[in-house]
Amino acid sequence: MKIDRKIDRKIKKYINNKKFLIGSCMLLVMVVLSLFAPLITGYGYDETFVGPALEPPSKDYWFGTDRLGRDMFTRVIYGTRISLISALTITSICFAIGVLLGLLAGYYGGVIDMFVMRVVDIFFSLPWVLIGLLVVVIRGPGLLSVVISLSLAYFPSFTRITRSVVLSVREQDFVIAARLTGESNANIIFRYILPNCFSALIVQASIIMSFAILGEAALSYLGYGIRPPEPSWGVLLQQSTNYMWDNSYLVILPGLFIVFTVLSFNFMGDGLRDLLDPRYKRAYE
Amino acid sequence: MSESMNQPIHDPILSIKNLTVVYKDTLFSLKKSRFSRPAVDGVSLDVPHRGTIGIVGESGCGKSTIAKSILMMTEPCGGEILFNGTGLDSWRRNRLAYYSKVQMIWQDPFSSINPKMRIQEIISRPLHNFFHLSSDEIAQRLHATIRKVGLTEDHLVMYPHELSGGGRQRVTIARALISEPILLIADEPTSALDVSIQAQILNLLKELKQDMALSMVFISHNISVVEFLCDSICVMYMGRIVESAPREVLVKDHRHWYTTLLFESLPNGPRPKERKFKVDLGELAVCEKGCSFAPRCIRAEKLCFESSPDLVEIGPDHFCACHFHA
Amino acid sequence: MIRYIVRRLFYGLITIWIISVVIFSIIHMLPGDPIQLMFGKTPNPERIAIVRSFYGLDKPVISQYGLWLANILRGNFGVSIVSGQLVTELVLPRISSTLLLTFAGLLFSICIAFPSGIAAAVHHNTWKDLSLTSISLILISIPEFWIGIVYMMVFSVWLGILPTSGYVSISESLVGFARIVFLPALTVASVQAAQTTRMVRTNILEIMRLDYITLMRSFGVKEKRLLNVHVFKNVLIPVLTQIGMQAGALMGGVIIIERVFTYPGLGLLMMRALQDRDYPVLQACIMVFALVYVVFNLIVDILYCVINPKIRY
Amino acid sequence: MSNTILEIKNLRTEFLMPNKRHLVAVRDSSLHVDAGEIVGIVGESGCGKSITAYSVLRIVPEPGRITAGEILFRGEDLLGKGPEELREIRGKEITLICQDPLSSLNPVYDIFWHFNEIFTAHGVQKSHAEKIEQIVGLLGTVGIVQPERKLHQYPHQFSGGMRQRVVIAMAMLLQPKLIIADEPTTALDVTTQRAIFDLLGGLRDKLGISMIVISHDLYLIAEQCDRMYVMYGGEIMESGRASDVFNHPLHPYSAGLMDSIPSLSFHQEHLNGIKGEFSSVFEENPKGCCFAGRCDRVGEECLLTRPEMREIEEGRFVRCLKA
Repeated sequence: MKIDRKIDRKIKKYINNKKFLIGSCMLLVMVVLSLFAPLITGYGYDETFVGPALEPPSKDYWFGTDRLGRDMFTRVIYGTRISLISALTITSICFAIGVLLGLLAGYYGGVIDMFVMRVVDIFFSLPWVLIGLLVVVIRGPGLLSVVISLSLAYFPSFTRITRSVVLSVREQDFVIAARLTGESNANIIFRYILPNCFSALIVQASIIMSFAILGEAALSYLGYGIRPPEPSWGVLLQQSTNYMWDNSYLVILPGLFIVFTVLSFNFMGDGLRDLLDPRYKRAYE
Repeated sequence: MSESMNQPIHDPILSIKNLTVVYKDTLFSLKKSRFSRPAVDGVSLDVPHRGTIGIVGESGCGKSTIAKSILMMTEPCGGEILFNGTGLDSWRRNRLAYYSKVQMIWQDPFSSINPKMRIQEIISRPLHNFFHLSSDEIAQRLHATIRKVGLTEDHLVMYPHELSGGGRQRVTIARALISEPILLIADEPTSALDVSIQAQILNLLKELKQDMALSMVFISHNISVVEFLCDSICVMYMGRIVESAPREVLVKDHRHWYTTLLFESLPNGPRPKERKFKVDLGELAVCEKGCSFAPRCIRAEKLCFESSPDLVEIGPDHFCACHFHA
Repeated sequence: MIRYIVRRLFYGLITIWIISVVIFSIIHMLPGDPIQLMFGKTPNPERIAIVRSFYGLDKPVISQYGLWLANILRGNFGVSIVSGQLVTELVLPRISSTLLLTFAGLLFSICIAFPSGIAAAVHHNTWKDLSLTSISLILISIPEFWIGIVYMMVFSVWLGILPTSGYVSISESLVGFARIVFLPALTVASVQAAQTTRMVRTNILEIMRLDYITLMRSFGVKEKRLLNVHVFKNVLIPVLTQIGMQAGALMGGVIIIERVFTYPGLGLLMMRALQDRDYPVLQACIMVFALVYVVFNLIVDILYCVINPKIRY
Repeated sequence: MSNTILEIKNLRTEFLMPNKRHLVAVRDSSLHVDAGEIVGIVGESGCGKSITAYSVLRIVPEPGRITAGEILFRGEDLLGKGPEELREIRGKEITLICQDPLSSLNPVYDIFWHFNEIFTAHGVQKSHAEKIEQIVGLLGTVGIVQPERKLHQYPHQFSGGMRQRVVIAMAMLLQPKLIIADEPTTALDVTTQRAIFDLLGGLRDKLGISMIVISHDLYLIAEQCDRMYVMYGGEIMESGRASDVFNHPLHPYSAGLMDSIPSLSFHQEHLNGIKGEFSSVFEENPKGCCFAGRCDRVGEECLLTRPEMREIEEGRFVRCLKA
């Protein structure tokens, strides 16, 4: 009973936060669209000449059609799949690597810290496009290159955040107390320090999701990422730019779709920050 | 290991001999090292079995460093610490056994417990780590301990943020006592609490000390709290013990001028009192050679700036480090 | 203070050095021999060997690296494999155009971000704050290349007031250059300004709550002065740090934007070099980017020292 | 009374929380300060003593609001004043000394700048040399050695006690009529605390400045103040001459507070403190006495009627049905 009410209150707290609510609703729309893409549109994403080429938006073709008469709306919502899946993969990889390195650097300090932070600084200092470029130089364009390069580009932010939280948590008495209660280092890291990093990390994860979506789109746009015929958003926009003089809808509508998705994560991130970040909580205490 | 655990209790239970601790700068630290002054400088004290020693001093006098050294959290530069007749160097090889016998309570009940753990886990973790007990035994000891410190079963499933400061401090006390230690180190356990809660915690500690046959090192900046709880009191100034005596003696007949200053500084209610000291700190000067208190002392003479006084016995169990203690 | 800057400089040098090692090893790990590519389908082993030794590719890796590094330190990045020009000649003019674009963008963004961040913080929790934060939230959700395309469509295609591409150097015509650089810089600034606005706003709100502000308010200092003088300098400290940290992202944005506008900067050169597998040029571009990043952060560090007395003394 | 500097009547300060709940931090509190008097407010954390002080200066942090009452400063109601009028009173007539000296000075500016800001804020026309002379003199008075050398140093170069002295000097700069000291020594060592209070007492004797001193330390308040107020749960529970309240507390809370502190004059085996803990939930209109849950003299009527402030003898008030 009591616990039920507690969970209730927690859910209510999240629902009461407007930014979080808007963000998660927007995201829900995108997830539903991408999951049920085949049910929502009757066309295949690579089906050519389902209608006349370069047809402006209409009742049948919501976002119009491209040069080969493919339905843009279908392509865009199939693009959502690619985008969300790759962003999720990138974020998880970044999270795993970044957090682990951050924990090691922050907890053990000394030489390990020096070494990890130098490496992290270097990845941080290279513009992410440059990292993408280097990866493409080595192993050619493709989804895997996108994942590798964006993971390399974004894991440092997790490391930095984890490390800074660990450094402040490590100095708190409860970590010293844990040592006195006989906890092993692994236990201290995973039971005492990591749970206290989570709120900051979750906020960061939602931000990295949005960065990953943007990054994937940009790399694909440059031709370093996902290649046609896969309907990645970057690819769509790349193909559409040639028609921007006469068929601006081909550029604007898919672009708005990206903005919508990224915005959902940014809204969620902001909401989570208000809910979880102790610096914001303090304002009301 | 079992040898040392089953040893009869040695009296004094803890004995610190000539302890010196110097904090070194880390290799890449930004700050230039200003002080090479040791944080603790040749401190010796004994904690008798079932006795309570109070350490009083102002911030930076090294009292917390002593606690850290006893708990093996800093490496002393010199001197030794014997617990139950065995040196800490041998205990270092067997930390778990040591920590099951020596426990600590912290100043800030908000930072000394993990906010992401339930109270029952916080309190019972030491049992999991120190002993191989069945879950029934653990539950039994858990319930016995929380009753001792005045918590209820309802508290067990809560998270720390649902408790007030006093409640949290009870949790830390329970965590420290669940492994049934024989020595408890308390580092300012009440200074973050409100006065009415402080009284409750002090009463609790006093009762527990009796019931569980605890020896205790109690560290505080507040003399009246120390007086309430301790059998004998050490006064520290800049890393050294300047005066130590049994409680009554120290309160009635303190000889060191720093002790006098501490007593004079205490607010004492509306009763106007003739004061021996006009406290004016000026800048806290550091005296390199002589008595470290000399720059602030009204009795300081040339001798005080030139040679540092030793801690000498001036009465039964009454030690004082002052050239002019008479 | 000098200790601090020397330390940061040292870190920066280490960063550049490690990047050089990384670049060197990547290029040597590559599949496809650039020399062979040079000669096309009919390789002549003797000539390949001559060219190989000309580029020093026949020596052991370590000495190749030493040679390479020594050359770089002398400012000699070699010769472009594709065009045969000196790499320095190719790269140098591009540096200035990229830097001009970056700093124009940064300047734009700072000029927009500080006033709007301050306004949002001052009118905290009102419609002004809400609209400013919403706009910046939307702006940071927009892909840089897309907003570039949209600007291009609006200003060049629909309104027809600005050129879509082409380049006029600043020495030729200031106005012409400004017309060229305006849209790319605006694109850089849009995203950057949104981020900085948010940073400025949260930091002001945070500092406004601190004790020393409350104390000065209790001494009767005017609210306006509290904000513009008392808070402002303290806000600069975290904001500068964060701008410095974002330098990498900023330059990444610049590279893409150069592509969108076919603006002849380093980024465009780099991408072309990648297509042509023109490794000397690629190396040089990456090194320059790393150098720019380090110098940028050094400037931030020096500014930081000037503002923060804790480091100065 | 003609020589009353400050009179607070039935002050009520609320916090409008985002979930539409109102937390009443100060409720129905009245107090007054006479010229040249040091008045103490004592209470535990969360009792509303600091909010009372902030209410006087009208700098209650967001989302706090003063919802009822009057604050009369030399006969004029501060609550009716516009922001500009209020600003001129702050710093010139009434000044504040904060709790934590480590965070009460702006870290990026030097000491002189802090003083100069106060001059500028109140439009004081003085030459640079005159300003320096006055500040150096003041810093000397508050016990800073070699003040002219300290003038252009930054806060992080000072110790906590020194910073608190600087803040006191700032509070003294324009010779205010009233200084509000909000736990001025809580963060400091005992000996430093003594030095700061010697300083504050000396200033009162020399310049006749009235003071409100806020602290959780009953002994300190009783020693330093002429009159004192005991607060609990946002209400003033008891007031009177400091020695009277200290020696003969009427309210069970004051008595319990007194018993909570171990005495040095005789050794105690047990402290007869107060049971339970203060719950920080401020109800909007509570039924009964807010101390009833912890009181050992509690009766049925205490849970039903909210006690009003009663005058027991002249200048001696208590908010308890049983007293």
